[in-house]
Amino acid sequence: MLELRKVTKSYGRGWPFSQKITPVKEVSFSVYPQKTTGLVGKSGCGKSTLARCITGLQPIDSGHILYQDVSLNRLSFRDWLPYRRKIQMVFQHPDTALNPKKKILESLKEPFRLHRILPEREAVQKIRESLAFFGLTEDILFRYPHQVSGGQIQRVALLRALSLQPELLVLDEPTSMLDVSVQAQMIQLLQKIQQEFSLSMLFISHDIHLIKAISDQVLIMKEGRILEQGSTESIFSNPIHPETKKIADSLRVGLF
Amino acid sequence: MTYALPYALKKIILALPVLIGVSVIAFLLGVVALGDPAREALSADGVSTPTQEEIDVKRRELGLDQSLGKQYQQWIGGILQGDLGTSFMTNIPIAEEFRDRLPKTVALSISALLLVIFLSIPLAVLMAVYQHSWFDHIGRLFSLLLISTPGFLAAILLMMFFSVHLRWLPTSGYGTFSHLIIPSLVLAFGTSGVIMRVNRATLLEVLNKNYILNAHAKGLTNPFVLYRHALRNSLLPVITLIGNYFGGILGGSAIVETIFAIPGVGRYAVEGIMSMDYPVIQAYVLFTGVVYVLFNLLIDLSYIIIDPRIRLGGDQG
Amino acid sequence: MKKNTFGKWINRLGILFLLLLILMSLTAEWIAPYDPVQVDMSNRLQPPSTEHLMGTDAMGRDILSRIIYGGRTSMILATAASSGTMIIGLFVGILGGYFGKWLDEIIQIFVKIFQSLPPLSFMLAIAGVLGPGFQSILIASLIVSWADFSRVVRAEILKIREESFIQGLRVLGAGHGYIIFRHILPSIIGPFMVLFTAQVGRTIIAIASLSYLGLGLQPPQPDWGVMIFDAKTYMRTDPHLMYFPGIFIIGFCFSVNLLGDALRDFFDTSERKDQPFL
Amino acid sequence: MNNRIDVNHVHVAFQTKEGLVKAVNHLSMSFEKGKVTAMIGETGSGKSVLGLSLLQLLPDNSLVSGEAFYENQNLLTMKASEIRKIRGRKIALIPQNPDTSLNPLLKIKRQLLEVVTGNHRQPIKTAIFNELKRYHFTDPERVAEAYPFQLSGGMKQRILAAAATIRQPEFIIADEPTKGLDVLLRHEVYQIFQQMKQDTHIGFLLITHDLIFANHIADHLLVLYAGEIMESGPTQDLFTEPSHPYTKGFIEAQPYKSLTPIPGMPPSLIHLPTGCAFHPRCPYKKTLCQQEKPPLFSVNNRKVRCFLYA
Amino acid sequence: HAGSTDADSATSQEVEIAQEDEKDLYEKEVVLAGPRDVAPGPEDAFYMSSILSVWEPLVAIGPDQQPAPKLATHWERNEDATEWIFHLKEGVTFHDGHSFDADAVIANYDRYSNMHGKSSSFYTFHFDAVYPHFESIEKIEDHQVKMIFSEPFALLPYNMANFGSAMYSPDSFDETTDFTTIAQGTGPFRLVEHERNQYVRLEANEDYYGEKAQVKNIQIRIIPDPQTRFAALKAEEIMGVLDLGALTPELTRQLLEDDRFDLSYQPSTITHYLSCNGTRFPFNDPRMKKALSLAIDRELLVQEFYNGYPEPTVNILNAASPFAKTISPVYDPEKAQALVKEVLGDQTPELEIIVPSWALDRYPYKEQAEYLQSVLSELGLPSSISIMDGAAFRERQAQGDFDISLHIQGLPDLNPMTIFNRFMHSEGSTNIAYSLGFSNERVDELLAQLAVETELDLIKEVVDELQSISAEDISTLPMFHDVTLAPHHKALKNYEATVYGVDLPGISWR
Ligand SMILES: Nc1ncnc2c1ncn2[C@@H]1O[C@H](COP(=O)(O)OP(=O)(O)OP(=O)(O)O)[C@@H](O)[C@H]1O
Ligand SMILES: Nc1ncnc2c1ncn2[C@@H]1O[C@H](COP(=O)(O)OP(=O)(O)OP(=O)(O)O)[C@@H](O)[C@H]1O
Ligand SMILES: [Mg+2]
Ligand SMILES: [Mg+2]
Ligand code: NI
Repeated sequence: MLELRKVTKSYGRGWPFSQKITPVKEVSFSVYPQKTTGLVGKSGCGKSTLARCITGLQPIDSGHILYQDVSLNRLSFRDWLPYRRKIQMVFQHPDTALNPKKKILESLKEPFRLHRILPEREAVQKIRESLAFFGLTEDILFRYPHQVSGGQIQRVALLRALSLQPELLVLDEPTSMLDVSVQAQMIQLLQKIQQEFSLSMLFISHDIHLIKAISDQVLIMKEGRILEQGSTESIFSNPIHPETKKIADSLRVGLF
Repeated sequence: MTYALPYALKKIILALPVLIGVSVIAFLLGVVALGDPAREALSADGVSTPTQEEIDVKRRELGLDQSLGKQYQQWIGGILQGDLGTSFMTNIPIAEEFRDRLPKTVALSISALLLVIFLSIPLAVLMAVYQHSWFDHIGRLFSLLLISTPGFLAAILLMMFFSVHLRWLPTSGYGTFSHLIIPSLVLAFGTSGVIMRVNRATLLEVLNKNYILNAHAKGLTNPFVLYRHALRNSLLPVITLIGNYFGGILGGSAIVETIFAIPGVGRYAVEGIMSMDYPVIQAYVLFTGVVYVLFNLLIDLSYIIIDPRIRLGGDQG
Repeated sequence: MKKNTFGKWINRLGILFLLLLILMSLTAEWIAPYDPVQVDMSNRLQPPSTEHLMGTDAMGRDILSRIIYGGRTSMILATAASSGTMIIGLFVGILGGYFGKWLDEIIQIFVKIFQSLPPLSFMLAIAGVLGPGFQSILIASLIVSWADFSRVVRAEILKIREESFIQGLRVLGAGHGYIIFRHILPSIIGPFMVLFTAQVGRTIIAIASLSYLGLGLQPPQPDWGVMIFDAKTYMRTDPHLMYFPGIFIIGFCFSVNLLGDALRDFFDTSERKDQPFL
Repeated sequence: MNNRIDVNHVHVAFQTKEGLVKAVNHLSMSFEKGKVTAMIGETGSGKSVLGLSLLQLLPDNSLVSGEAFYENQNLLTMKASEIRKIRGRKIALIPQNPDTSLNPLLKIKRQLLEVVTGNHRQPIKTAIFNELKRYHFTDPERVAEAYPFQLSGGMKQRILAAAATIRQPEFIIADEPTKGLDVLLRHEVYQIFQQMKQDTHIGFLLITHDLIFANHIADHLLVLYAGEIMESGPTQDLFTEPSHPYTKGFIEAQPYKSLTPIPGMPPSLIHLPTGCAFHPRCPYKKTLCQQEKPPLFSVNNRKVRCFLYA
Repeated sequence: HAGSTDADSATSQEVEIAQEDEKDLYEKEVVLAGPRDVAPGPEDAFYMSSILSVWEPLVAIGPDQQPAPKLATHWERNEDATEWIFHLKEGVTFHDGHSFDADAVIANYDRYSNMHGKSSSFYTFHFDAVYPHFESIEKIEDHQVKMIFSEPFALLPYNMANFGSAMYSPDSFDETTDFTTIAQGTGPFRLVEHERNQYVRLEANEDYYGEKAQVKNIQIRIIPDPQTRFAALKAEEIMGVLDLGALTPELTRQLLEDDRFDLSYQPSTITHYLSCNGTRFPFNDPRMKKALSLAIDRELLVQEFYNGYPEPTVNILNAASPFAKTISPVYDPEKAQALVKEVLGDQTPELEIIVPSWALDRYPYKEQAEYLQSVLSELGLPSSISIMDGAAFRERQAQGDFDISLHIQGLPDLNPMTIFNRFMHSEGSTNIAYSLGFSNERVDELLAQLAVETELDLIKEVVDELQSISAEDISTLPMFHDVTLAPHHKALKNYEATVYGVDLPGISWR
């Protein structure tokens, strides 16, 4: 359903600097419906940049991002809007994921308001109803982000992203700031959602154990390139690329 | 160093249009103000009233009958050759006046700047270190007092106290270091108040940083941590601010120079403005504009030294 | 934790004083004991007495009444000028800070031009064209200070523009207008109030200083700054001419600044309440 | 007793507007030299606070009571000038966040040099280079001349570790030394710690979320919940056969295990639950658990705070 | 015997000490201050002010305000006043040693005749105005020159007084009319140092032909702000102030409360005026000006704001003029009220009073304007005050965009015609520049007559009539004739105010 063809993205340091950093180099892969695709790689290898390109936050230099055979990277702001409802994203840092000056409820109402899905009152009603599913309680609605825990914020962010009923969810290290228990909560929740809403996920992380545990397909990224791509099983049981081998080995040895 | 050069280049290139803009506005400011410079030149003595013919002759003589574009061309052409024009009122070349006066204004501004730095930064440090103490509260009020006292009032009060009452310092004039003390204090006051508050805030922010905690964990002494780790980092934003305020100090020197009888460019400008001596106004506006731009360029460039991220291409593009 | 009770107490006091001042100028017609412009040559320079609580000035006018009426001009002018500055500064700051790129570079050039020109000559030129008085002070202080303002706004916006909640909003499908008005503006309102209130104080003083050049408000309109300015000749023999308006100006600047601090605290719901912006 | 730190009944609370945050509660334990004592537990369970309290590095709004004996001195009540002599020299800290724990404006060299005070520059410099080499920096000169932003997260983590070990302290408090590191870097840190433990007989207090890491390196494990020790004992035992329901849940939550979370939320540290702090989330809770706080029961060679083992 | 020698030597010692003291006192520098640069330098028509007593004119102003001999000992003219012979003082040398003689005078006149409106901060010099119909100047003898005019000019010495005939060493200027060295005069002081805009230093001229200066060294500092001058006096940094607006009346009053200080004052040539815009309603009606004049209590003004020193007047001609007569003002608010009623009926035009900002440093003009405002409001006329910088002020005056303006006017020379011509001639420059809108046929007639009149007595008669007219048919409203205030420290003796400044050569330490 999502297909990347030779996507390249680079940053200049603005004029008159001539240096360019290319965090994403000719990346091609596909994400399949209702499957979880894991993206692993060292920090700084371009994972977040790739995620921002897919969600249209940043224009790409070359290549194509196709969503159901529509080239997203050619769309204008207005034409993007319908796809906004289909592709959503959750960010890495819980501490900046929500506007710190707004109560949680305000942040949750935002998608309804922006897409005029439901009138205010019904939106609030709907939010209240879905809280339990995400393991949240009502009192949280009237707090500010800094008054709730990181795990809760990530769940609120997830709730907000899912309230548009997207088809594809991009998760950029959503659990890297959380402890194992909360991480497990989050993962459980995601799996539940995937079943219930028939969601496809692109899950970005550098925690190989985590990726191995949850994804159907794994992409290994290094310095802006996809080194290897394949089903979780095949990647970890018979890696081809030496780098992948190293990683798989570390898992097998049981060390890290 | 590979990043320093393009950075510097960019700053310098961006300064150019600013300089051009400044020169255009400087020129226009002189022209736009009401009053006829020719008439003013002829009534400089305060007793004569020139006739219309006399005024017309003078206008032609001063080149005021030409189109604005042409006047600007001539003006800027002269400036580029180091000729700032001649005062309509005194017939003294402006460049000559500037040569006489500039050192005085510069001395005044620099000493005010130093005072700002040595007055506000230590106080800000003490306030931040003893946050919520009496010292902090009094310091806060003091900074507000500095911000909200009109300069002329401060000038008169300081003069009455230090010169007339205590006789420690001369009331006015220019010559020795002691002549500069009160004027630069007055000039420094408002800015110091702001810098105090800002520096206190930035320092508090820095003191909450992890690397400060780490420095303590290393067993370093408090003053050392403060000096080596906190102060320098907290000064980065303050330096930019000081750059911004330098313009204010330069501009504010006009009134201070008049009060304290320091024959600097500021007073020259006030006299020029009062008598519609527009070559003088233009030269002054251009001068302060250029000094400001250059000073800020200097500050921008100084970041190459102060902030390694700029020099070596960190994430500050 | 050392409780910042003293600071809070002082903040409240400041706001109370400000409210009193506003009330005072609103009800000037009723509470002022005398006509503020009524010249009485036989009653010049009277020290404070029961008849004239704050004495009379060089024209024999009641100082208390002038202060009550003067508050009106001073405060309205200062607030109006600062609001104008704020609006322009905001607009330009957002334009440059949010949209960035070449637009920002161009705007920065203009900002720098305006920052680099000496305020004094600007003010004088404007007073020269428009004549001295209310509107030229207003326009002058606009032209002189919008640039500083816009730079601060821009810096603040640059800081939060990259926060992931802003990016998150874009992913949700929020437009620029929505992000700016619903999220960025409310986020910078705290620091902004501090700047605004500081500017209010500064404007009053600027008006007073303009009087030094004879270009401030025109007599006999009472104004605190102008009153102080006029008092300087008499300050040795009749210091009451200076004390009273002085107390009010400084008191007003104080409480406006304190209000700014309080507003910032109010708008700042994040944890770091202890850290003042300015 | 020079080779251990004895912590007795330490309480740490923070004064906040909402009330007293009781971050660490009557906590007792000891760290030994040459051993790695790991502390695990959910976010906010008081791990970092305990670590910082030992060096008196907590902010002003903290209230600390209890004692922590080291060389017959109480670390918690020592005078500022004395604790300063211990910090870095005897007990060093590897702080939690490598990205923000180095001063961005100073060269690495300087930040290392200031640890080793003294006027003999040359020997100190060589000492620093040697230390860096020990941490697998192939080009210590270049690293010493670099600024923090020029280094990767892993490098910074190693620099911080180097700054802590360079003075040959007796104890190191390492607060999440592997946070944000990828697999390979984590392995490097593991090797270094392992080496230090063996070569220089340093005692470690390791605070971490990384259970795999803890499992591999620690001799002794402490499980913290709401500022209390829930269980402590030899690492291997605890991992293979956790006793306390909380430990069980925590270990099970790992990705390579069942990835099942502990139900419920950590308690508010202002209003701690009565009885056992864990009882609201405990699948085995009894009425007794709600009323009475369980003491630490000794079971085999470990201690467990749970009535199941009464 | 021995005792008496002791006594003798003691007294001689005392005398010596006394002489020593006297010498010390003579050499001790006197520091004074003024608001502006009294020596602007080579580009100024006169280089420095006349109050410095560095240069001297051919004709000076005597104590009776009549032209008095200075470098010209006496002069004579022909019947129709077209040829004038000036006899020059002998044995006079300039400070640079150049001797003063007919050649030097001619050189100076050559310089003057090249000056067409040379600016000066003291006296803009228009040769054609000071020496109308000048033909030539010739040397008759070494110490005698003759000036020839194409038309009769009876008032020549009046025009020449002071600034009209300053004499410099021919070596100190060049053909551009600028000075090439410090201006070398003949006066009791020489200028030894001047730092532009900071101070000037004078030294007594030991070879002065006349009475020598009483102190050797005088420094005059420039302190533009009156408050600062006041503070400097109080701090005893300066011993006295001089020049126009030396100290405001209010500050002078305050200074005198301190008994270390004393005041000397003299009527000056400055008159304060209030000009009405005669080119537009309502002051285009002469009755309105009259009414205003009657409504203002000049006595009160002078008492309250000027400590009572100046002389209230309705005479346009300054009292310092040798032709002036006293015309006392009348204060009659009722009559004023009636006149206003007559003109306006029940119209109430809003009036604008304009005030030049530079004047605020010297005079209590703001208070004065506010007083005026209250006077107007008693007449039922609302008004506003606009303080504006000098240039804008003059622009408004010239364009007639105001109703009332406050200003001063000094006598540029002793010639009464100058004032009448400017203010009251229907094409007078001030009349036009200030939008006075004044026109009086009789005045034009009298002025024409005056221009060709050669007999002094007749001139006096005409001038008398002009003065009377000025008080009746008002062109501009004179308020009062100001005084020169010279506040100073009591340590100075003979600190005497003059018409224009202070008599520097007379000053000595007490
Ligand atoms: N806006 C930007 N401008 C310039 N360079 C950028 C920008 N954003 C990212 N980069 C650079 O691109 C590279 C890839 O960054 P990215 O954030 O995509 O990495 P990542 O794989 O997500 O890392 P992490 O695991 O730490 O989140 C880095 O070197 C980064 O410095
Ligand atoms: N200065 C403080 N004021 C108030 N509460 C504080 C303060 N410092 C820490 N706390 C609280 O103390 C508790 C323990 O914090 P601590 O940092 O020790 O947790 P942690 O176990 O290290 O968690 P993490 O794994 O997230 O680092 C937390 O609930 C925290 O909110
Ligand atoms: Mg990332
Ligand atoms: Mg922690
Ligand atoms: Ni506090």
